[in-house]
Amino acid sequence: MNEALVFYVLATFSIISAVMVVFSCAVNSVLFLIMVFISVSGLFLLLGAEFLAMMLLIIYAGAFAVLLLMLPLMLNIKETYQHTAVKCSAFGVTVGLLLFSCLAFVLKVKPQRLENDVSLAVANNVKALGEVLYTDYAYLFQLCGMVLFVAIVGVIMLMIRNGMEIKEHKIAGQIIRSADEIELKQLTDGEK
Amino acid sequence: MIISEIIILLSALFAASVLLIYVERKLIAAVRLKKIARVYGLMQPIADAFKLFFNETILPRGKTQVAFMLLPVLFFTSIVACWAVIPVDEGVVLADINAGALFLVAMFFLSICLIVVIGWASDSKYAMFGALHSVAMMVAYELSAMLAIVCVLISSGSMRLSDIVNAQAEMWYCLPHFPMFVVFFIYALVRTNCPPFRMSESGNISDGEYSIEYTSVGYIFIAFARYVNMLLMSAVITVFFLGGWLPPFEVELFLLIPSVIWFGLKMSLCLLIFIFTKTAFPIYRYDNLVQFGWKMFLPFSLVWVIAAAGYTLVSATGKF
Amino acid sequence: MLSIGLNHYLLLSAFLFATGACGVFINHKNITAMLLSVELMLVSVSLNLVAFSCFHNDLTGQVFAVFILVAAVAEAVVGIAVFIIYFLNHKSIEAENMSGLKG
Amino acid sequence: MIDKGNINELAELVPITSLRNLVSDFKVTKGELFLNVKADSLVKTITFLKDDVNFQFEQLIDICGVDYLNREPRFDVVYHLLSISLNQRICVVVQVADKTPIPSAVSVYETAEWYEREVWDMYGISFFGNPDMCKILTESSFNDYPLRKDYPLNGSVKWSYDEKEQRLTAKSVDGII
Amino acid sequence: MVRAVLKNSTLNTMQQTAGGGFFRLVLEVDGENILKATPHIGFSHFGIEKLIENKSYINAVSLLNQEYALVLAIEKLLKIKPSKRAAYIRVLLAELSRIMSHLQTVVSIAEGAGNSTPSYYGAAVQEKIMEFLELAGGSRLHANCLRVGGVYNDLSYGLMEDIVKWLKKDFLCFLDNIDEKLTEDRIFKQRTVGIGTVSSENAIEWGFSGANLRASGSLWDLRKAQPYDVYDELDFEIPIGKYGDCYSRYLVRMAEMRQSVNIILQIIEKIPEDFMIILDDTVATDNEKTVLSHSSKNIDEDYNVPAGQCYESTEAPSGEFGAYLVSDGSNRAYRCKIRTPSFAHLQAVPHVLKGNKIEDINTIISSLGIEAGEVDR
Repeated sequence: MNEALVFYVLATFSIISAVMVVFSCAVNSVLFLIMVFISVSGLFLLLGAEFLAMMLLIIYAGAFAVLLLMLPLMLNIKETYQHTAVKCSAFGVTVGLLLFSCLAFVLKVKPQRLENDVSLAVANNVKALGEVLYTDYAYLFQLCGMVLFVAIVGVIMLMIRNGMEIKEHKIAGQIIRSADEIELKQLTDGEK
Repeated sequence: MIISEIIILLSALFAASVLLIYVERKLIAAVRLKKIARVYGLMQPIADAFKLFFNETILPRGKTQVAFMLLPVLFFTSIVACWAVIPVDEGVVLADINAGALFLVAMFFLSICLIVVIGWASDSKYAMFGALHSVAMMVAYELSAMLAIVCVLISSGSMRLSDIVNAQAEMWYCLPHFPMFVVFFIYALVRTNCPPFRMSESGNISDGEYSIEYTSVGYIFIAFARYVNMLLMSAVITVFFLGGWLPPFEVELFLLIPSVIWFGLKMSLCLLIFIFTKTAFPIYRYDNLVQFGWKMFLPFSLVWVIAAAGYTLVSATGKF
Repeated sequence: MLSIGLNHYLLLSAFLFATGACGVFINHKNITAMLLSVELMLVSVSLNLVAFSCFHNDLTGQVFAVFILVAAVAEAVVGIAVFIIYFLNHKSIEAENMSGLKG
Repeated sequence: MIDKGNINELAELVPITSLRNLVSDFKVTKGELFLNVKADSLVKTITFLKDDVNFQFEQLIDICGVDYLNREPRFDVVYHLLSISLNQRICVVVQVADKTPIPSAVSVYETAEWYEREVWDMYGISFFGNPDMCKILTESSFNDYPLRKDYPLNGSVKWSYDEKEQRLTAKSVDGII
Repeated sequence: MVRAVLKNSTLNTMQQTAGGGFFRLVLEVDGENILKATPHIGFSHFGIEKLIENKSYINAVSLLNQEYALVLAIEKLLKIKPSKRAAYIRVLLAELSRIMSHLQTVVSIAEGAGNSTPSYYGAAVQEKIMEFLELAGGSRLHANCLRVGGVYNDLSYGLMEDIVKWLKKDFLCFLDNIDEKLTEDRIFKQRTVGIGTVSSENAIEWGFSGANLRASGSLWDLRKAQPYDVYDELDFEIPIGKYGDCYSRYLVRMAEMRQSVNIILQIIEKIPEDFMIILDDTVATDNEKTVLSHSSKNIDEDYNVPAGQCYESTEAPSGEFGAYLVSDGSNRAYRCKIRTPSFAHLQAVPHVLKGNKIEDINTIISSLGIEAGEVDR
């Protein structure tokens, strides 16, 4: 019984923050997006997909949201308007409703032939996922690694920005210096 | 039932951090030729908390007031939540889920993300500066620390923390994975901002802490979270690398001592090291520190993960 | 309260997908909001996949959810990098005059 | 050790070198050489003193103003120069009337900027050519020149808390030395 | 329409110097690197030159912390010389306060680099030196027993033996302790080597003096080049650095502390036993008879200084501390300009800070040995 309660709490939470993502200004929308990620990862836990729940938290809430937060903060974007004119938002909402109704319509038509009360929690989700991932989808997994690698190299190439005479220091050169570089001299006559 | 266990955990954490504050001040004062009151020193943190509670809360003018009030609590819970998973003794653990290590990693990442938002919510340029500083530093060491945890998971086989501790029965993981132990220890130093891996308080406010703007209750949570963080990091190090509640040798003399005491001893060992680094070292400059994290630790721990995986594969299947 | 069936998850992910889509249309002037709503759509899709995989007791859904996660992050990271570079060179991010490629 | 005794040899050099048409007169008192210079030939003498072989005054030690109240060109601006390589000192004195700016020495010695700003702040002698000619020590609301002889010791303004206006107000008071 | 503008953030910091004074530093920062730094001074300006003009010479002398230069200038105008023993005592106290000031700078460099433990040990040692100064001159922070024409009173019995014993036993081992703790420390080196480098020409150009000038490699020390009092009878070396960065400034100051210890040990042997009468009749010329009539009376009486102007400078711990004195024959100075070394050092801070990182501000400013009190006068 409390499982249904948890589902409804998380569902309403994610719906509210999803709506807020769309309708609030820059940084608040990122915060609400983090709320969406956290509630969806809760739903994954409810579904028994522990690995994915934690992965969602780590990748999205942990690193990616930090990145998204950087955008409006670092570039001190001065929001000069909150929402577009009513006409555009009305257009957006109608598109949303249309999309939602057709999806919902599809669901209503198809009766649930499949039994829905199955033991959700697989014995050890992570172990099961691991076996599947590294055997059947091994090449796909390598491909994912390649995609991420390309993304990292691309971003670093884009973002390298040097210039500005900044004094760089070689650590090796710093360590060698020691106390005996000071020599004690006599200020004799005329000798400078 | 869970509620009572949570209350026990929170009160234990509170008492432990009060003791930690007192011991830290005593040790630092001793190293620095100063003396602090013996008995009343213990009451000092409680008096601080009490005083802070009645301070006036100053809220930023901007539209971030709601976030400003909410975030310290979130930051505190994200750190205390990790304690739910840590096994203090054989069966004594709040929630022994089978993806325990993954949960810990997720909580580490979440608390870092919250630091940025705390810096942003206080609506001041200097707090934001401090937040970005400490987050960039933590992320630099975070990845290699997570890889260090992956090495431990590889050799222990399961993510459940109590299984990891039992798997360390014949040899603690800090011996075979010693470099990874060092990597994770340095990550713990970064997280609990102990020198030399800390943002240097260069005295002026240009790179202050992210918690400058927080006054009374907000500051209690953040300061409290900092000490609970120290306890947490030392507990995680004992669980992953120092064999949680297992005595070092199976000698019957050691078995007499209850295993909780072993867990406490190892934790206090790490805490002592944290405290003494506060007095001993100067602080790396920020960019050396971040370069050190990215260019030295990350490749090294990647190589170590591959080596560990290779070793377990060979020792498990026997063929090369 | 009836036990949670597959239907509820699909409805929820459909709603999230719809808000993501309308978010793209609403914030057509503000690039960052667009990025966020695209992220929202991707998360709702992976929720959909995981719901199916758990109710059919078959792990392929979760595997593909992992791949979607990977693809989404890679795409968004490069998107943000291009966005910041554009911003640095042009000192403004108004969506209207981002028509450099129009030729 | 070069003792300061050879200041007289330095003094003999002044009429020989091209200084003679720049310097109005010079004298040695108490082992120090003072050159009196007019304002317009100031920069030339300083550059000459800095670059010439047997003077080589590399470092500007100090610029300070002196207020001779009842003398006609009221102020004296004294430049102290030090030569590290030849271990000798010299003082160049320029007599300045009130409210007449003199050329700034920043083009020759970079450190002159703050010294000139202090002289302006304390005496009201302005230097044209100084990149940032504004007050340095006293706060912005204070627009007197404190080190002048006619400025009273206790200042001309007394700050006190005013009950009516609930704020600090300044009441001018006749300065008592 | 979203107007976004990328501008470097300007940070407004209140910078605390080693001696406890303040000055405001406005930084133009791009992320981590400093593009422009402008100091604003004047916070601890209390108009000492105006005070000196309205006080008799005796009170003027007691106003200053380092009143050595002013005392020498007045003596030059009076054409009197302190007795040999008084001169030795003055040099002894000057060297003691030099050790104290260098110690404070060295310890605040370590504080800037992040390690605040040496500052506690340094404070304990400084306490000991303050005790000696108090025994000698009555005030802890500066040797205030300097008077025109010599010293207010002789050193108390047995003080010199205590100083020697303490220097040899405690102080030298404290210096070796700091040497082994800081000088060889990898992290300290990474925080100070190559940071805030000042080339030799720049050092001369920017009006550096004292330890900062010697750290950049130029051989200049007023105690040797233009000796005053008895410095020409003492033989000691001058430490010269090579690179002119924070590390060599730190090393020069450590070496100078050792040289000061040698000087003090030499003083203790060479100090004559003659009676330290303040005014010496034989030296003064005829027309200063009015001053000499004091030889029998106590020195703390007003005396008139003959008209004239002179500039006298001494090698203070942070650099060349000069006093340009103009007197009009009355018992008050007509004009007395105090030339402090920190004024020139602080003027050079924007050039030195440019291009460095924010964490380096503290190390650079404390390595230059800037005292805000000295800057604002």
